[in-house]
Amino acid sequence: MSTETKEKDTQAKAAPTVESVDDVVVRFAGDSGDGMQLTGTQFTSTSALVGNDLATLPEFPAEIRAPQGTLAGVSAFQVRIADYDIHTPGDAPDCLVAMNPAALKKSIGDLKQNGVLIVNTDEFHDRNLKKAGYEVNPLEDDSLAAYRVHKADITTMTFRALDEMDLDSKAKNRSRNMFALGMVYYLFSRPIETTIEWLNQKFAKKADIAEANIKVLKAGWNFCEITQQFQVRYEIEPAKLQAGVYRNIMGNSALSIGLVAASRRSGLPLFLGSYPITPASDILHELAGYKSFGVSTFQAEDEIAAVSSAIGAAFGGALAVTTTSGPGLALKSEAINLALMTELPLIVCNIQRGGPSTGLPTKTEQADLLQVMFGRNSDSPVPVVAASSPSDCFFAALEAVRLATQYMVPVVLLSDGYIANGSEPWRLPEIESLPDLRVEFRTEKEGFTPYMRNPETLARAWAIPGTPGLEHRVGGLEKEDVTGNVSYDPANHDHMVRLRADKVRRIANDIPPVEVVGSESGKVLVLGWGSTLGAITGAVNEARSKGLDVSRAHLKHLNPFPKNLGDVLRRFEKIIVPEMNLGQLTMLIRAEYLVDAQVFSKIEGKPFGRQEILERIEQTLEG
Amino acid sequence: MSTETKEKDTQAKAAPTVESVDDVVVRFAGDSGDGMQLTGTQFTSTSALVGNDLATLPEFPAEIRAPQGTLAGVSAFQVRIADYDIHTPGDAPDCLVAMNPAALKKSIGDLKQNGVLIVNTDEFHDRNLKKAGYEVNPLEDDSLAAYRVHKADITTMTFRALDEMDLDSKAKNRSRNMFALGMVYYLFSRPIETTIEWLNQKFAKKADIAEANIKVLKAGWNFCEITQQFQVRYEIEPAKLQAGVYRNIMGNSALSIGLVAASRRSGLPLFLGSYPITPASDILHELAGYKSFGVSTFQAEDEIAAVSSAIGAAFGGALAVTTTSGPGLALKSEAINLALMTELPLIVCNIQRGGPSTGLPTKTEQADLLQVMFGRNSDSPVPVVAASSPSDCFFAALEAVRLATQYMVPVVLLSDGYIANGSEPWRLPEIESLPDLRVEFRTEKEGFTPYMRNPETLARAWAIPGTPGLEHRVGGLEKEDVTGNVSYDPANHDHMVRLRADKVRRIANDIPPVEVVGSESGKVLVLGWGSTLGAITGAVNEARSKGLDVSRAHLKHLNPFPKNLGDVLRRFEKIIVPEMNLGQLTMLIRAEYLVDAQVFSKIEGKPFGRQEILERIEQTLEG
Amino acid sequence: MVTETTTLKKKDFQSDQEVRWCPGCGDYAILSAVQAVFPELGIPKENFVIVSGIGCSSRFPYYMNTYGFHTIHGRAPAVATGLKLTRPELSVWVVTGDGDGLSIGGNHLIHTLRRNVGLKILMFNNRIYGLTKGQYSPTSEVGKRTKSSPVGSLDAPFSPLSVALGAGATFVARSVDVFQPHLKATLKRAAEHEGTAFVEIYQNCNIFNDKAFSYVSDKEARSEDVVYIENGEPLLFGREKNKGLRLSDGEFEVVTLGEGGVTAEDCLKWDEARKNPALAFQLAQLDGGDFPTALGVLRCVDAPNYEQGVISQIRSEEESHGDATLQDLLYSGDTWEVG
Amino acid sequence: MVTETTTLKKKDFQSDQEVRWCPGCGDYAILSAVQAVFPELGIPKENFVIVSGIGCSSRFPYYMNTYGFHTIHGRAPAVATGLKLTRPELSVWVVTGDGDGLSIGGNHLIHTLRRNVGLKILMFNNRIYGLTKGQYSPTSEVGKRTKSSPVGSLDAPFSPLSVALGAGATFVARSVDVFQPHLKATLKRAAEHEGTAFVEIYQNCNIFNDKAFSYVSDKEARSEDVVYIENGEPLLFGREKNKGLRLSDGEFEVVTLGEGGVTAEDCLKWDEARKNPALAFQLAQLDGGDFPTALGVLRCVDAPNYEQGVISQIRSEEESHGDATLQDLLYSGDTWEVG
Ligand SMILES: Cc1ncc(C[n+]2csc(CCOP(=O)(O)OP(=O)(O)O)c2C)c(N)n1
Ligand SMILES: Cc1ncc(C[n+]2csc(CCOP(=O)(O)OP(=O)(O)O)c2C)c(N)n1
Ligand code: SF4
Ligand code: SF4
Ligand SMILES: [Mg+2]
Ligand SMILES: [Mg+2]
Repeated sequence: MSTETKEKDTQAKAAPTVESVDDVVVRFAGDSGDGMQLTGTQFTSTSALVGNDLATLPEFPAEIRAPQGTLAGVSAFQVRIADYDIHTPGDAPDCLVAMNPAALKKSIGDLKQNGVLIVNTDEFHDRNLKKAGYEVNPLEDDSLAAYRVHKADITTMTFRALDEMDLDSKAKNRSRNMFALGMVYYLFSRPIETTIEWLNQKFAKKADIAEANIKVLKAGWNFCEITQQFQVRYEIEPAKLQAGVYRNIMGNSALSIGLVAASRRSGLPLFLGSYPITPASDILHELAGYKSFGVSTFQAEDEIAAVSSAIGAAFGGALAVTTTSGPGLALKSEAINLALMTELPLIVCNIQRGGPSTGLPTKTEQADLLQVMFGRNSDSPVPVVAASSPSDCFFAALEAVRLATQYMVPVVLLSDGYIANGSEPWRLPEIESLPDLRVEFRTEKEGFTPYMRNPETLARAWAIPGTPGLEHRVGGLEKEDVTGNVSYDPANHDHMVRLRADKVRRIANDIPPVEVVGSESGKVLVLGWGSTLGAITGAVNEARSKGLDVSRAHLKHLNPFPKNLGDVLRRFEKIIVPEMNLGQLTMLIRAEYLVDAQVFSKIEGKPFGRQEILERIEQTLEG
Repeated sequence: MSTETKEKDTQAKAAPTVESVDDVVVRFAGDSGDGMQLTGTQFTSTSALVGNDLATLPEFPAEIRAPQGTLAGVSAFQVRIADYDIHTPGDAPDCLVAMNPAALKKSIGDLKQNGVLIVNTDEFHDRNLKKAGYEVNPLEDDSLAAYRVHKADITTMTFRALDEMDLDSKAKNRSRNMFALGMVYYLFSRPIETTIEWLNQKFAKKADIAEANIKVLKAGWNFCEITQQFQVRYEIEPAKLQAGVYRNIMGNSALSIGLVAASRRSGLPLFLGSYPITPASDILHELAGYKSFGVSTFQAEDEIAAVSSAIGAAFGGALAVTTTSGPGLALKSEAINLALMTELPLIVCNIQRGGPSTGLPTKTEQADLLQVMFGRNSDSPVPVVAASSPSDCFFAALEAVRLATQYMVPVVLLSDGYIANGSEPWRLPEIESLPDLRVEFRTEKEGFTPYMRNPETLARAWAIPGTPGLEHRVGGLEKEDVTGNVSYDPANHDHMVRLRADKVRRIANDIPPVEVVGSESGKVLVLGWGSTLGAITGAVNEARSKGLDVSRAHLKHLNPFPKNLGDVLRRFEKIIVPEMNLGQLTMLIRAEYLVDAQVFSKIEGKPFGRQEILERIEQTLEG
Repeated sequence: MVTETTTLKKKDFQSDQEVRWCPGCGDYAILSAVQAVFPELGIPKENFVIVSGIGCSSRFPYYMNTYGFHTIHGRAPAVATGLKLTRPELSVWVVTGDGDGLSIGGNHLIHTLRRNVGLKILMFNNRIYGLTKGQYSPTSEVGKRTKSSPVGSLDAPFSPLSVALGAGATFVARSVDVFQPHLKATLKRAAEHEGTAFVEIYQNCNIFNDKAFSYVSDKEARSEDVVYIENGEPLLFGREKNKGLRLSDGEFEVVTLGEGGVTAEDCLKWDEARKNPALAFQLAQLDGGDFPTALGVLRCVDAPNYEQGVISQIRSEEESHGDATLQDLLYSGDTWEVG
Repeated sequence: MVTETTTLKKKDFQSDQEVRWCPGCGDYAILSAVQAVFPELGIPKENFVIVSGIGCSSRFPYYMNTYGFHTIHGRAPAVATGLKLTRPELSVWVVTGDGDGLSIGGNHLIHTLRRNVGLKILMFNNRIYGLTKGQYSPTSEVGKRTKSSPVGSLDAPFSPLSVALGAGATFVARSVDVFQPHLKATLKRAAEHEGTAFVEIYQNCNIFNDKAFSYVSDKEARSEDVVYIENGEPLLFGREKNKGLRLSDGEFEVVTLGEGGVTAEDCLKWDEARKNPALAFQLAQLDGGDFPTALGVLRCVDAPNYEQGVISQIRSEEESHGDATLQDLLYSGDTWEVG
């Protein structure tokens, strides 16, 4: 955060100065029972309503309830707020709240030099220190000297604030996160009203719980004011965002709403066949709540049944979707080819996570690109669309539906754990601006054959059961073109394999060219796809502001590529492809365009930081 | 067939001349009830014993018993015999036996101009003509003028030959294929004794059936001799093959025997977990017959159970194998990653067939290369070995086992329907010449950790249940290197993803360089893999004998590539890659070496012909 | 435009595709029975859909002039479920084999049955894998020698009806390919059932497992060794209907009427709608040996139908938030304006 | 070197891994019971293998100091089958959940049961998906509101024991996480069974489905509403053992001893080894409602064991072609020599 001191409050002796900063990163970290996700979300909502731009990065433990106090049990929520347009939740926090030793241990390495550290001293007792693997209490040696440490007996003060309330100590204890939130609200000059309102609403039926939480929230704020904990307070002005109505949105939520929007715009009922898997399950949960939009969700017995049910629904004329993550996608691959062969529209959403095998289920990765491209028997190309940010999931969903229904083909939509659970403010689109996705089923008997095609898109006609006179059979055996009869004819097979590939290739005529941000040609191009957009944008902006000759381009369509991609790539001397994998897009680009693109891999289960990409740009320019 | 007329038999007036030819292609075609596979196999065995080199290509109908007389019901067997080293079953037959109109219709287009055509006129009645889609009887118009047509009332003559035998007419009818075989034996001057012996053996318990078949076989021969059907008879001298003991072998059989050999050479009991699927089922059948070699075969409930059971067996210390074809492989992909993550040896045999989806189950294709490379979630490289001919399946199996057990990794062995069912004479290796595959399990407690590694191969130790003191747990979650504990650590994950890739990459140090046949550099290189070897060899030999500047190289290892491959490729101006797919190896080569390799695709469910590759070479040299 | 269903004939359901089963295959008889029954169901032709997996039996849809889906191995119940949930007005029939339905597809089958999705599932049980040329199947008897079990298979077979009942099936029945009137009657009963109807059809594969069901279908056997279940009637069998099944200590025993004073009254009166499926389960287990084989409808109970539940949840949610627009959805949650 | 099995203690089976279930989870009790039973089985420690799928329950192997394999979702029975077929001397235990074992893994489960592979399968049934944070499972009751069924689930649940019996299981039993002595005794019985032993363990998930089994495990319920099965004994229950289960027209009814002259003799004497599994099936269906819930071993019959069959086929083939060498194999068939 770059600061600018304002002397706002000079009366009281030790009263803090208020600095205006443009950008701040806060991380709340604690035990999984400490309510850190909720605390972070509240801070986010409040900041959103204040008008900041923001981005969030939640981090869950792999266990449901990992043993209390352990490193494995740490739950954290990072949020970045700014008075300008930002792209990532930030590389390193300016402020860290550590509710116990394990949280401190796990996060302290990331905290910026001279950053603000708030710790709940009550939890720094021997047992907890041991669980976190501390030999000495870090609050008592000088290991934290590089930070502005604020020790607070948060638990003790919470109980004190609730002394007079008739609640069991478990309930009292549970509100201590509000104390921390109060402190952070004070530090960053945020209003506490939004949270008070939210608490009243949430605990409408448990007034005492609401009251306790509010009391503690205020106590946290007051504690700071009274003890003058902080020498400096910060202010972050509203961002100069484009005019409009905004809401804060997580990727999985945007994706769900996008599918419902596509259902409305296409006039097709939405059917989701799914089997729970991290980090895709929330889409199932959210869509299960949209029955009032005519959505049916089917929790199948496994992934194979999930995708198969969707294929059945597509045959029946529904907007058919299946959602999963890597291991589940592997199981669906045989059936996806059935949709491909029968030329039925199907949306396969793959929310990528760390692999291979069970891998790192709660961590992010973007290493399923080649799986979705090639993970099926024989030549079986499908269009692939990738979302690049939480709100972009909405648009990616609409685009996937457009391609699937217009071209009668299964389409893969790629997202990942980072954008699925991360959030950002989203300027809500006008409904009328959304694409018209209306679909017409074939009803005319005259001249109908099951594999007759639209000469432009090569899409076959969609004739659904219940239509008199169009009775026909489809299936996974090779089909004779036009008639749709089973055919073992050699020439027909060759024709059909090429036709299916051609159908996907032609989509290139129907998607926008890739845009270069920066100069149209030059020394270095940073090419990205998916959730690396934020970090790349940040890094390239910064590099360009330093005068470096670097541009960037970001792919939304991974198959087919935009038509101009080859031209774009050839205009740069060097191409860097940051990927959270060993170089999957890189391989595709190299094969297609014979350009010496180089991958910049990071496979750590967490997103790229702006800084590391910036450094790689600098190295590349030097090297 | 190039001919050289010898005046051997000039006494009898119309007695045929005998020509010595170096190479002849015969196709037996009939209804699936006509026993064409058996007929072809007999012709093959006899020719093998005569000492010819040979190659076969069976073609089955997709149905078990397709309706009699229809095109879909045609079963054919093509065999090429030669007095020199050949590589393919030939592009076009010199001689066609057509047992009914459908067989004629389906094959006549392939018969060489002026080729010998033998037809069973008895079957050319209206009903059959209609079933085959003939409006006029082709024997009665001049549509066959380009061929040397020999009409024979085969059915009638068969019954006549058996007039005095007390057999039902069904049994009599069934032996008519022997009449055709007798004719062809006469035409190509083959001895009939081998077949007589075989019939006596096969029908040892049904002497009358044996007798009937032998009678008819002789009747066919005699018919030719008496009626002087043919103006020319042919002779094919024994091939000058390398000294040794030979047997004729089909690919699936060679693969099965190769696995048993690997079991013996490694000292590990062989376990096969499989689920039947065309064209892989025969491996299950054959191995099920090798119980006396300690082989256990488990017919699982599906492909997932099949591969999973093999993984369990590998954990227990068996030589674990699973066999399948494309759609089954898709189902196995999730579990293969479990073997990858737990670093257990596993042999995955994929006998490719036409796809996508159910596709063309009985036809060949080589379009699963990218599936086996990338069809799993996340970065998950596995070694890939491809067999290039029926007998090479034996060696490919040994090589797959070597890599799997030495590197503790799942290995994919690729074969395809063409070589699986095709056959060739195989010079049997000396047992002692086979690689030593001995494996040592870890038993030493001292210093043991589950993911400790051989520093050279990076293989982890194989410590099997039942070993005191080495109790440990493995699984699909990311592992900490060395200790094998579950780890969510970012740096460890990055390390492990790269390590797993590195382990596979290092295999390049342990495999032979790719050999160039022809000049070491030049205008055109034909690069192949798998079952295209024969056609490419034939085409390149012919092109070189015409003085064209073309060489060839064939890959046995698809992952990793031999170390010298890049150098080899860069020494040629143009690279053609004939593939029975849309360009899968081509893509890998382009990405890896940035060379402008061009695919020559043929996706017709049948192997390349020599001629079409030759033409492509010529075009490339011109273009 | 709705086809006049009353005028439908058998041949309206015959497609123009050449039937490609082996001559003599039991599948022909089943095809013929289905083609005969469909016109009698009062359902418009365009509302029939046949969904199959992979196997000889699964080629069925090609020969029916209805909508059809020849899916992938084992997955037909799942594909059909998705179709039925979104298009409950369709009459969706699943055709599967003992391998397709019980081997690779066993899981989808049992889950479909427990959910009680309104599908009619016909399992052609030939106790062999036909299409892949003769390996033993999950219904093959122990000791069977096949291509993949050259010295005899070791796997104890499933009893398909027992599996179905164990999964909670609401309708289970058994018939035989060549028992045309019985088969047609059984198919009609299946068609009438609201939930999942599971019908096992003994089917002869004359190529790889000929005469597997001769103990039921042989001339002698069909009148002596089969108990034809009639709801509400005692379990009697034999040409003279002089034998019966009686319960003793909770288990069936074969009795002869007249002997030791046994009458038809002593034999169990069959109630296909019992709450507890245990007696149907017990009857399903009888298949050859000392006992007769039971054919007919073993169980038929009313139970909530899955797709109706799905639809009514949607309807009631639509009603309570009936006027929710896309605008509402998008602009829900905490929003703020930048202006 | 074989570990002295007689000296094994509970703590020999505790691994050094930190146990990561939620505090209060029923899995702890099951872990403790297993760790207590293993030393008593007379099996060398190195011969135990625990194979699991994915789910909270499936983390089990990490906490046991034995060989262990945490496989993938639903596939544990298949992995364990391959292991057991090749290493029959090992004691192989499968740990699975209601989702892992009955949803995605249902097919492997039923096939393992019908084959009668010598595995001990422990299904931790908490009627919920724990690890994925609370969706309904195939054993969740109709109407359950969860993350994925916000207005109530529609799917009729499986009765796991009925599914197992329908599949042909040779040993099925049921116990409860917190009934330690009962659980341990049941595990021992499972260990002694030659074929597949299937044990359903009611397990409390205090986070997502707390008190799901209070109708069995509550203080009052455990003595009043549970029938503890003892082989050879009549089915009696209640604190005073004054209630019983009697068969009437083939179905169970609850009777009170003394009322209307009913004695313990009238209640069904349990025989776990009956040939026909129908009565066990009927008993398995009783679970709450008007009937008591049955705990203990419902069925235990001798039947050919699969891996023994595999091994003996191999042995007998080895004996009859005993001296076959690799040379013989290679040089078999029609060979010819080129000189
Ligand atoms: C994924 C997959 N695995 C295996 C196969 C091969 N296959 C096709 S049908 C079949 C079994 C057929 O048996 P069944 O269902 O009894 O049908 P039937 O042919 O006897 O009617 C098998 C194993 C396949 N098509 N797909
Ligand atoms: C292929 C695959 N699909 C889905 C998942 C996600 N998943 C993990 S455990 C689980 C269900 C767990 O439920 P259960 O077996 O009842 O175990 P519990 O956690 O309740 O003990 C699911 C759906 C996965 N890991 N792999
Ligand atoms: S193989 Fe058997 S089941 Fe298949 S079509 Fe032929 S007779 Fe029928
Ligand atoms: S979520 Fe439930 S089942 Fe899983 S560990 Fe926690 S309490 Fe146990
Ligand atoms: Mg069958
Ligand atoms: Mg559970």
